[in-house]
Formats: sequence, C-alpha cells, structure tokens
Amino acid sequence: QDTIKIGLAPYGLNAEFMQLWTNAAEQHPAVTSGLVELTVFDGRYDALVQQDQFETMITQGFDAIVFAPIDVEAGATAVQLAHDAGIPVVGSNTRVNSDLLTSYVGSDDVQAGYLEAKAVLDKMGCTGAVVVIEGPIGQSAQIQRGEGNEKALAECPEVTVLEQQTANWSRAEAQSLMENWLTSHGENIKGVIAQNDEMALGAIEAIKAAGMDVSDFAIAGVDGVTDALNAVKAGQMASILQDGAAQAQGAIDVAIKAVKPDYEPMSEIWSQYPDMPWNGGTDAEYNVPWTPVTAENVDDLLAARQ
Amino acid sequence: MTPRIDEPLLRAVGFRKSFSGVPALRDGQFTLMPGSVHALCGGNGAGKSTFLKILMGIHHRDAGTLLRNGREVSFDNPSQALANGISIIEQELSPVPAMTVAENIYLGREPVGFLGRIRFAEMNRKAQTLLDSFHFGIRADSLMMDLTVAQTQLVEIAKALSYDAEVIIMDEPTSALGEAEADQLFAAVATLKARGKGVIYVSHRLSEIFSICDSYTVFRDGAFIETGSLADITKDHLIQLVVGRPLTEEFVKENTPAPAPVLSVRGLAADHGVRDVTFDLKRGEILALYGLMGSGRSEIFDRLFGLSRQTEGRIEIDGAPVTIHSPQDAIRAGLAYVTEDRKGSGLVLTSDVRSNLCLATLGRLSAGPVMNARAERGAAQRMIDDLKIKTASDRLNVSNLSGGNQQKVVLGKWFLTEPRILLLDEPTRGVDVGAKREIYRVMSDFARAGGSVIMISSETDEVLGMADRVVVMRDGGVAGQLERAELSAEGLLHLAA
Amino acid sequence: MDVDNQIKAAVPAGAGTEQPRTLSSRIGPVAQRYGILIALAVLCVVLSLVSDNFLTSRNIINVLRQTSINGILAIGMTFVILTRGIDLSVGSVVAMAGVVSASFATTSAVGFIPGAPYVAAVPLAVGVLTGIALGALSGLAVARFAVPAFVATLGMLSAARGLTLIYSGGRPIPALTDGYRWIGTGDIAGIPVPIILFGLVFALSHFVLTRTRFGRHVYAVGGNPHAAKVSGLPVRRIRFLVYVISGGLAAIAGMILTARTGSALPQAGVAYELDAIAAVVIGGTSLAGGIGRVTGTVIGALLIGVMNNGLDLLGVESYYQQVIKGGLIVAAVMLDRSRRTEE
Amino acid sequence: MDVDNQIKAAVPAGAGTEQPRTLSSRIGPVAQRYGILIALAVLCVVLSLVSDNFLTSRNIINVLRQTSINGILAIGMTFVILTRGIDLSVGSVVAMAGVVSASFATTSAVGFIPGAPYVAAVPLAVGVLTGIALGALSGLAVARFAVPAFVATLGMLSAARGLTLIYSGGRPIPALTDGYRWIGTGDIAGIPVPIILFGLVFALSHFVLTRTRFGRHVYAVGGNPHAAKVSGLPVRRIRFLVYVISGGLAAIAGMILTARTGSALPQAGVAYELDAIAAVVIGGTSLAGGIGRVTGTVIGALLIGVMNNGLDLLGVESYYQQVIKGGLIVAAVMLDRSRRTEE
Ligand SMILES: Nc1ncnc2c1ncn2[C@@H]1O[C@H](COP(=O)(O)OP(=O)(O)OP(=O)(O)O)[C@@H](O)[C@H]1O
Ligand SMILES: Nc1ncnc2c1ncn2[C@@H]1O[C@H](COP(=O)(O)OP(=O)(O)OP(=O)(O)O)[C@@H](O)[C@H]1O
Ligand SMILES: [Mg+2]
Ligand SMILES: [Mg+2]
Repeated sequence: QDTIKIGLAPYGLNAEFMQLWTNAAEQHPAVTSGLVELTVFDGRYDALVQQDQFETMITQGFDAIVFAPIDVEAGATAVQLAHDAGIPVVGSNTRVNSDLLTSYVGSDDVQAGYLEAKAVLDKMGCTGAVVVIEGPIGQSAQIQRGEGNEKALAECPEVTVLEQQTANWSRAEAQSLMENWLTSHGENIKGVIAQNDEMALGAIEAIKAAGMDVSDFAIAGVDGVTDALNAVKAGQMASILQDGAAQAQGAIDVAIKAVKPDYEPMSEIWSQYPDMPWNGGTDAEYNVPWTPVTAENVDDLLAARQ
Repeated sequence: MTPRIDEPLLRAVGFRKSFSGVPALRDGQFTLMPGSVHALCGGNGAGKSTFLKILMGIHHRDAGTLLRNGREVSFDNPSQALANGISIIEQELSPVPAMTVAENIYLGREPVGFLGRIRFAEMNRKAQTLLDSFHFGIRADSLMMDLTVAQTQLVEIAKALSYDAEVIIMDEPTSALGEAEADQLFAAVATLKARGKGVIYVSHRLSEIFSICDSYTVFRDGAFIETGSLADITKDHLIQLVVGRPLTEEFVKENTPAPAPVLSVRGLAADHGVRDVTFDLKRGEILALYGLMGSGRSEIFDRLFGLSRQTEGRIEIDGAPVTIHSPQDAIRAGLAYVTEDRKGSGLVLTSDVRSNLCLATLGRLSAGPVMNARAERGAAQRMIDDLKIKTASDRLNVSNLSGGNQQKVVLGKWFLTEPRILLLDEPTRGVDVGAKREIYRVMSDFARAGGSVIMISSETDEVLGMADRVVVMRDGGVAGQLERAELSAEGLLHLAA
Repeated sequence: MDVDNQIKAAVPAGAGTEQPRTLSSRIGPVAQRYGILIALAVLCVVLSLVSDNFLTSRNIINVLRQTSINGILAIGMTFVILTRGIDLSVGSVVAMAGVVSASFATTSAVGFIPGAPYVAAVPLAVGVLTGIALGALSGLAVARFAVPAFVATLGMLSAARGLTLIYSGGRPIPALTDGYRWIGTGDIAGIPVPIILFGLVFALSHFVLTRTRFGRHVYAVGGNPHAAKVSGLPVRRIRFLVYVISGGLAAIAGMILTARTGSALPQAGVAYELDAIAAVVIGGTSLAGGIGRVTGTVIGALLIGVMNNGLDLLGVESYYQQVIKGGLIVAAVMLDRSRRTEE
Repeated sequence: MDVDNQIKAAVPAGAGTEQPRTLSSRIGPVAQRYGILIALAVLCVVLSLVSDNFLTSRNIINVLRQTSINGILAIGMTFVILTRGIDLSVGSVVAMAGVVSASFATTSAVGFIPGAPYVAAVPLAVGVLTGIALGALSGLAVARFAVPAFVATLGMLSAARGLTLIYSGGRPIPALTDGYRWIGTGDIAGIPVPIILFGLVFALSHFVLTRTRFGRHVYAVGGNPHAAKVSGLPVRRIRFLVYVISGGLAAIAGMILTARTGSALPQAGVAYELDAIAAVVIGGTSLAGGIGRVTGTVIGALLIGVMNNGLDLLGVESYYQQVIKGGLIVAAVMLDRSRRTEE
C-alpha cells in the first residue's frame, strides 16, 4: 500500500553504461529509504523481450515504469500497453516514439554527436581527414549522434571523411577496424570520431599497436565511461560525459510524482543541474546536460566513480 | 511385352571403375538370364560389390554398357534402377535405426491415404504378412535399433523381396545369418527362380553356391575371369578360379588343448535373458559357442568383455576371480573381442587402415604420449601381410575397403594386442575362401602357442572343422557340451533347437 | 495405437546412429518419453509456489505468447535438424521477413513501397515468400551444392542481415496497419493470435512429421541418408524442402514479432538461432539427425519461456539470472535421463 | 613426409560418416586436400590486385594478429568437434578468463584483489586455470552426465557470462600492468606476441592431434565412439579432456584480447563461438566427428580474417560487407569441392 512498485527497464545490462544507470536508480534516496520498491528487468538488447517484460510488469501490477528502450519505434507498443493498463511510463536515456510517455528524462544525442565531433575538429584546426566509427546502424543513438557528427562536419568543409563504418559499440571491433584503416590510410588520418568511448578506446589501442603517437591524433568519444576518463586524463582523447546517473534518478523522481501527486523530488540532481528545473515534475521532457570531460574536471569525475 | 526366354534380363559389358585413380573394376562382365540364380564369385576386393552398386545406380561407372532386356540403360540413382525392376540387398547393412521394421521395408512406397497420410495399420499388416511368409519371426512394428544384426539382415532381405523386382541382387545376404534363417532365404530364392526372375547371388560360402545357384561368373582383381554353369564344375575348380591358384577348402587345425582351464565362467547372467552359464576354456583350446540366432551367444561375449552390466556370476582367469567392468579391464586381463557388428563396433570408418589396426595397441606403439610412427607402420604392415588385407595403402580410409577386407582389419586389430583369450564372434563373416584359411591358420597357431579361443559361428562346417569342444546354447542357457569326437551337424542342431 | 507406435519410433532411447544393441533396453519407456516434461512440470510447480502471479491465466497467456516466436522458429528448426542439418539463419530471416512485409503495411512516409499500406494479406504473403526464398537459397546450397549446413546458413545469417539493413536503410519501419498488427496483437475468443498460430503450426507439423510420407522421409534422410537414397527417396529434394519450411516458419515468426512490437526492426532476431536450437535439443531431438519429435521441441521452448518469465517474475537480478538459466537448462536435460550421448 | 601422410589420413574425401564412396572419385586428390587453401589464395590474389596495401608486411601482420584470437579459439574447437561435440561457451570463457586474470593485474583501484597487481605470471596462470575450470565443468556434463554438448555448453555460455558480470560488477577492469599487456601488445623480434602464441598453439595442437596417442584417441572417439570403447579407449576421459583444452585455449585467447584492448570487458567475446565453429567447418572438419585437421582450421580462420581485413581495406560499406561476407564464405566452401555432405 505504502511502498510504490517501480519497474526499471534498461535495454541491456552487460555493458558499463547501463550498469551505471541502473546502479544510480538503485541508489536513489526514495529506493534506499524504502519508499519505492525497485525491480530491474534486463531487456537483453531485444525489443520484444522488453515488451514481454512490460506485460509481466502489468500482470504484477507495478505502479510505474522507468524505461530505456533498445529502439525508438519498437518501444512505442510497450508504452501503449502500459498506458492501456493505466501505468505511467517515464522514458530515460533513450527516446521512444510515443506521445503516451508521462515524461522523458534524457540527454540529446544529436548534441553529444555535435560536441564530440567538434572536439575532434577543433583539435585538428578544421583541416585534415577523419574517420567515423559508428554504433550499430539503425539504433537511435547511432542515428542521432551521427546527425550531430554531420552537423559539426558541415561546419568544416575542408575536412574529409575517409571512412565511416560501424564497430557495434565494441572496443575490440573498433581496434581491428582502426588497424585496417591505418594500413589503408596511414598518416592521413588525423582525427577519429567514435560514437562512443569504447570504440574510441579501441582506436587508441590500434594507434599504439601501430607504433604511432596517439597525441598526433584528435580522438573523441561519448559517454564518459571510466576507462575514457582515464584516457582523457592521459591526454589521449576527449569525451562527452553522459550523466546516466542523473537520467535514472531524475526519471525515478518523475515516476514517483506520477504515482504520488504530493511527492517532492529527493535526488540531488535537481540542484546539481540548475539548467534542468524540476517544474513540479510535470514537464514532458527533461534534458540532462552533457558535460565535456576536461583535464580540469576529470579528477573529480573519477573520484565520484569510486 | 514379355521378354523372350533366351533374352537376358541383364547384360553388362566392359564395366570399369576407379576410385581416386585406383582401379576397383577393370572389366566387369555379367549376363543374367531369367529364371536363373547366378553366383558372382571372387575374392575379397575382387570388385563384386562395386559392380553391383553400379548396376543399382549407387556408383557411376567410368566405362561399360548395360543392357536391360536388350535395351541400353544407365542409372543415375537407385530409384531409376528400382523403377527398372532391379532391387538390391546390400552387403553393408543400412537400416534407418529409429524407424520401425515396416517403415524400413516400405520406405518410399508407403501406402498413403487422404492428405498424404500414411496408412500405418495397412503398412504394418502388409509387412507382418511378408515377414511371416518367410517365417522370420520379427514383429513389423519393432524398431530397427532393437534388432540384432541377424534380424536386421532379415529385414533387408524382406525389403528387397517386397519390391517384386525382376532382378534381385543379393550381396552376401547370409553372412550374418544362422542356418535356419538361411534356409528360409533359399526357399524364397527358389520361388523367385520358379517365377522366372533373375537373382545375382554373392557369397563366400561355397556350399551355398552349389546348392542354390545354377550359373557362376568369377571376377578376380576387378576383371572378368570366367562364366558358366555350376553343373559343369567342381568346388575345387571354382576355388581355383577365385583365388587364382589351386587350393582346397579345408580347415587348418594343429592345436591340442592342455587340461588346465584358463577361463572359468560360473553361473553367469547377462542381458536379454542369458542366465546360469557355466563353462571352462582350456589352454590351447578352440571352444565354439553354438546356438540358433538369438540364443544369447553374443550377450555372453559382451558380458565377458565388460560391455554389459555386471550381474550374477563369476569369472575366473587362471583360477583367480576377476572383475571386468569395462573393455579396459578385459584387455588388461588378456582378452580380445572381435564383435559381430564390424561397422557398428568394430571399425572407425572415418579413419584409415593403419589407425584402425593400431587402435587397441596404441599404448604399446608409443613412447610415453608420443606415437612411434615407425612402430605403427610396422605393426600395420605386419597385419596387412599376415592377413593379406587388400588395400592400396595403409593410409587408405577403411570405409573404402571391401567388406571382407574390413573384417580382416578388425581381426588384425585384435591379433596385434597379443591376447591370451580371443573372443571371436563370426570371425570369417564375409571373408573369402583364401583368407578364411589364413584366419583358421592364425587361430590354430594362436592356440598352439598356448592361447585360447572362443568362437561363435553360424557356419556348422566351421564349428565342426575348428572346434575342440562346443558349448551349445539354447534360449540363453547352456543346453549341453560336445567334445570334438562327438561332434556332428545333427548332434549340434539337436541340442540347439 | 498407430500414432503411439509412430511416436515411439520417432524418439527412441539413444542418440547415436550406431550400435543399435543395448540402447532402448536400459531405460524405462516412461522416463524416456516424458523426462523433459517432468522437468517442465517441476519448474512450473516450484514457480507457482514461490510466485503468486505465475499461475494466473493472464501470466500463462503471457508465457505462451512470449514462447510463440521461439516456438515457431524451433519447430522449423526441428525439420532441419531431423535431416542432420542446422539453420543458423532464422534470426536474420525473422528480421528480413519483418522488414519486407512491414514495408507493404506501413502508413508512414518511411514506407517506400508505392501504394502501401496494402491490405494485410499482401504484406503477409510477401513476408512468407521472403522467408521461403531465403530458405530456398540455403536449401539449394546444402542440397544441391553439398555445402555443410552450418556454413550455408551462417552465410545466410550474415547476408540476409545485410540485405535487411540495405533494404530498410538501417531504420525501423513504424506505423503498421491494424490489419497487419492483428496477427501479433489480436485475439480470437480471448486467445491471442500468436498463440493460435503457434498451436496451428505445431499441430500441422506434428501431423506432417508423424503421419505423412514427407514427414517420415525427413526422418529417413536424417537417420540414414544412404538407405534413403537406395530406397529411391528424393534425398536432395527433402533436404531442400526442410530449409524452405524453416525459412517460411521463421518468416511467420518474424511477422508476429513485427506485429507485436508495432514496427519492423532491421536488427531484430539477433542470436535467435541459439534459443531455437536449444529448444529442439532440450526437447530430445538429436543433432545427429533422424531422432526427435515436435512435441519435444514445444516442451523445450516452453521450458525456456517459463524460465525467462519465472525469473523475471521473481525479480532475480539479471546477472544471477544468466547463471541460473545456464544451470537450469543443463539440469533439466540431466533430469531427462532419457537422452544419452552415444558411447 | 610422415606428417604429410598424417594429414592425408586425417582428411579423407567425404565429410559424412558414411559412404565416402562416390566422393573422392570425382575430384583429383590435390583439390581434395587444398581446396580451401585455393579459396584463400584466390581471395588473397584478388585483394592484392585491388588494394595496394593488402600485401604489405604491416598488413599481413595485422591480419595475423586479428586472426590470432579466433584462430586459437577455433583450434580448441577443433578438438571438441573432432569428438562429435561442440563448445558454444568459448565467448563467455574469453570474457571470464579476461576479467578474472585482469583483476590480478590491474593497477587501478577497481581491482578488488588484495595485493594486485601481481607479476604477469600470476594473472596469466589464474586466467588459464579459470578457462580450464569452466571447460572441465562443461566436459563433466558431457562426458559424465551424457548431456548433449550443445546443451551443456549453451548452459555454460549463459552461466559463465553471468559469473563474469557478477565478478566484475558489470564494469571493465582497466589499467593493466605492462607485463600482462605484453602478451597482447609485445613482440619478439618484430613478431607480435599474439601471432607467436597462435603459432605455438597451432604447432602444439597439430603435433598432439597427429603424433600422440591422445590425438589418435580423439579421432577414434569422434569417428566411432562405440568402437573406441570396445577397443579399450577411455572414451569419457577423452571427451572430458577436449573441453578442458577448449576452455584453456579460450582463456589464452581471452587474455590476449584483454591485453590487446588494455582493459577487461565483461561483455567481450559475445558470439565468438560462431566464428570459431565457422573456421573449423570451413577448414574441412566434419561436425559429425572423426574427420578434420587443425591446419584446415587455421586456413579457415585466416580466410575469415582476410575477408574482414580486405573488406575494411576496400572501404566497403558495412551493410554490403555483411552480404559479401555471407556470400564469400559459402562460395569458398563451394570452391573447395572436396567436402560434400553425406547423401
Ligand atoms: N569408395 C572407395 N574408394 C576407394 N576404393 C574403393 C572404394 N570402394 C571400393 N574400393 C576398392 O575397390 C576394390 C573392390 O571392392 P569391392 O567392395 O567391390 O570388393 P568385393 O568384391 O565386394 O569384396 P568383398 O568380398 O570383400 O565384399 C577393393 O580393393 C576396394 O578397396
Ligand atoms: N538391444 C536389444 N534389445 C532387445 N533385445 C535384444 C537386444 N539385443 C539382443 N537382444 C535379444 O537378446 C537375445 C540374445 O541375443 P544375442 O545377440 O546374444 O544372440 P546370438 O546368440 O548372438 O544370436 P545372433 O548373433 O546370431 O543374432 C536375442 O533374443 C535378442 O533378440
Ligand atoms: Mg563386397
Ligand atoms: Mg550374435
């Protein structure tokens, strides 16, 4: 009666980013205080599994769902099902193409793509040639970060894109890809725009393995995973931190509010990001700002990880 | 259009076939007349099966002409041969193990009803009638995998006969059969002959050939040698044609058993109803286990060799009790076992002749974990020479050998282990006359040197010729024992039935 | 009676093709035939004890609906495996049939098929034909060109995925017509359409495999291809057809999936082949061919489905779920003492 | 000479267990033994014509290094497949061995092993032991409890992945010592260590399979387990050991991968089993057991590696890469006319 049952539906937990996102949700004060009973459903990177899990949550009478869908379009049906059952759904991290969401707490991937590409292009002085390592084609993060990449690249018409290929968010795949590109393009590659940090890190390893100097390259990724923070600290790359923790905690606050109208947010993120006001918890969209990782803030960020 | 009576059903000229450049058949010729049972004779590896497989469209010939009722034909696959009224009992048994007997018999010819639905009841009934008409005593709805090798052979016979073909090819159909079952087959063959069909019959049992066939054709080393009427020749002449030199069919037996028992079996029970089996095996003795099909002889061997569960009974070797839980135990105790199912449990068909020969003696042919290639080669070559295994090389895949030569490989594998006690289940199955003598000689020498042999044989002649003593089995129990002096074909049959 | 014999024929004790001797003798016939069913029952009883929601009719419908896609794939896979083959491409066929059919059923501007959306029959037919065509290609490689099934269908796994991505430009195809979506979300007399389709596919396949000539020939080709050939069976045609069947059924599964999720994803179905093969093998079909039955496959699929559902119901943490699932699958098969590897 | 004969012995004409009869007759013995090598050669010639960079020593080193991981996995897989088994768990073992060994070799505070980092020998030994332990578990299920290999190792695929995630908390383990990283990034006389390890594993496995008693046992058990048993071979022990070997080699591959990428990722190695099995089958080893050789596997792995490398070098778009790869694999095996499925 008192505790609120919230289902947390990340698209897949085998990689670090969603793991951080989920951990943050579990650390939300409302969860640790017992106000909310949180159950995590690992979507196993499959849209249908996520939809099945929605059905399970509906069967079990959950009060609200926080949803990070694997796919923009396919998530819509799941949201529809929950909506039909009268369960509010708060999107987080990944967008879903549905107007039935109670709210969305996430970050704008187009912007991240723009920021990271900009970091690379700035370091190159807007000349030279780059390669782009993409996420799995068709995933919304890939599409939107790609849009952002394009936007930044359009601002530097001098810069040519030598290669553009997916490495499926994987460090090992990106490493092989980059090795092969270094063979075919050698010194011509001046910059690497990787759509996530893992792939940027793979590129760095490939450069090292080829006996080249990483500092001769401009490299950037997105997400701010721990290894990337270390690499930024070592001056090897730039990264744009996606605050998964804030997305998850914010989404939980909004979800509780949807169930319990008199609720006041308990997470600290609302004070951490003045640019993202609570507004009574009723906004259709909360945009968690990106934080470019710099030599200045990297130590603090790393310390927060421990 | 009925063919004229003097028109051959089948006429093959100049058949040639090589495998990877090695000729298996150089000049195959054969003429089959209606209403005749025509023996195709030849030593192991003479090319008989190859020739028959070409007739059946299983192999493709490199050269040659085939006339069926005077018309030139060529079969790309067995279904065309079947459509032309030719059916075959292959030398190698080839059941579909997970299907019933009836399904195996009518495979591809199932009676179907509405919606392609098979009428199982009708099919089972038909199959049962067919089996019963030959007195085979097999249930049409049992699974093939539950049948013994002999029963499997009977089903394949029933299947080939059920096609109602004009030409029936039988490639060693009796090699796995007991005499009673073989007689059923001969009766069926006589009926076919009377109905004007043609039968091509392959067997290494010459007495059979002389009792059921009317003409013969001999192949040697892949080439046609002679054809004629059996009425015109003697057994010795035929043997000479087959082997290529004068030889008489006889047994080599020069051993004398010592009084001391090497192996004592007391009150042994085994799977499938074998119970209370007691006998002794003496040093230097060749003991035969005789019995009708299914009397439990093979089960005793399985049990002695640790292949079936340990139940009741005691086994003693040299007076000391031994426990045998696995073939390893058995081999350690000095046993060797040539099983009756050479494809199922004898040979590793994916490997070559050398590996198969050395399989049970790997430990002796290696220095520590590393194989001694020269020792392997030497051991294999010794057996190839001793047993006259016809193979292009010891690296040839064993599945490419002729049936009789495969049998010799299994024997060779076990001879190499230098056992004290040899268990031989139908050791001369599919082996030609010449090689049989070699095997008898090896057995005899082995016993003379102090080894002991227990053999199972469905050929009464072989039992009479080789055994010092016979333990006769009936329905899983010992029906009696006969000393060599008391042996006679009637006596054995009397006890066994 | 008749049928009984048939079933017995289809699932004997052992797995290997050789040493027909002692196999069926060792184990009682009941455990032989129902081992895996017992495992499923045990799992269900345990789950209904620890979770109140498990045995609700709504949850049972959930489980069945969730199982339907893997179940249909696994039934097609059963045909293939019975002939000693394997079909790794089912996941990619799921995606391709989903995307191609959806492109005929979308109301969105992404649809690049003139005239779309068509009435549901058109996209559905196109989808099935897509699956059949892909299956036919694999079948051709296996049956005609003697490419090992693993290689032929692995090639198809990769190629069909690529084609799907090319066709769709890597983007999902959303906004499907209600008619199309009905096969995923509709119901007849309260029973969801995917479950009905699953049931139909099962009943039909069971009939074909146990009662018809083609079905028995599938067993024969897998049990002893040489004997099948010598008996005059069209071995190549049978080998070819099982891949066509698998492709067609994968297409149906793909369209159910698409209709359920409401948009066609080019990256759908990744790694589905593993679950499908697992259901087949857990259900007692031998990868060596010739032995198995489609009822076993359905039980295997249900076992996997119940396991996934149950662990989610219990809220078991995801990492532990993976460990438990791995252990449960092995345990279930061990409990099913009927199956033994040849030795 | 001797070795040559061995090789010939290990790969006879056909693939199936039965009637290799018509098979070998049609094709000359050279194509029989070198079919897939020819396919690889053709691919290399074509690539060196269309890409200037392909035949550079640097690129050749790249290809070999990229192939080393899949190559080592595939060699272990060859042992398993030769006994009629399969090991689906290699990808998960890669991850687990990587993560566990890395936890003994990290300088970062994430390392939760007191005293870490240890000198490289410690984490490497721990990693190999981890792989061996996982392999032993699978082997036990297969050899002792007669669980079909597909099920046993599928269970392990899931369970080991779960354990890896639990052990690491789902986080990568970064900041590995130079000593540890040497096996991924170091070189001896200019030849990268992964390539050297690949070569060593190949030479040793080839020796074991062709020259030792254990190797003979592996072929016999795969060719006819019943005959092997009757001949007194310790069938169960052999079955068990091949999984241990596969696990151990997967661990080595996992540590090379970890050392190469510089941090241990719990999600590494997903779906690696497919590429490993593909290399084995492309290399001419029969999934029916008893037939095959490790040289074929290495050629198969190289074919896959060259294909990936070449398509990247040519800058082929990723969708089209998938289509081309699928087609090329099938084409290569078709060109290798030597192998035909039984019929
Ligand atoms: N597939 C094959 N590959 C290579 N050689 C083969 C193959 N099949 C048969 N041979 C060889 O052809 C020769 C003839 O064999 P075939 O089986 O026809 O002999 P057979 O007369 O039937 O002998 P048996 O009486 O022992 O059955 C043998 O030397 C055999 O080794
Ligand atoms: N796997 C089995 N399942 C059921 N019964 C079997 C099985 N194997 C053998 N039997 C039965 O056990 C009995 C003894 O068989 P066994 O093979 O020992 O007979 P045998 O005397 O060697 O005869 P033969 O080898 O000539 O057929 C037979 O009645 C046989 O039908
Ligand atoms: Mg023959
Ligand atoms: Mg017997």
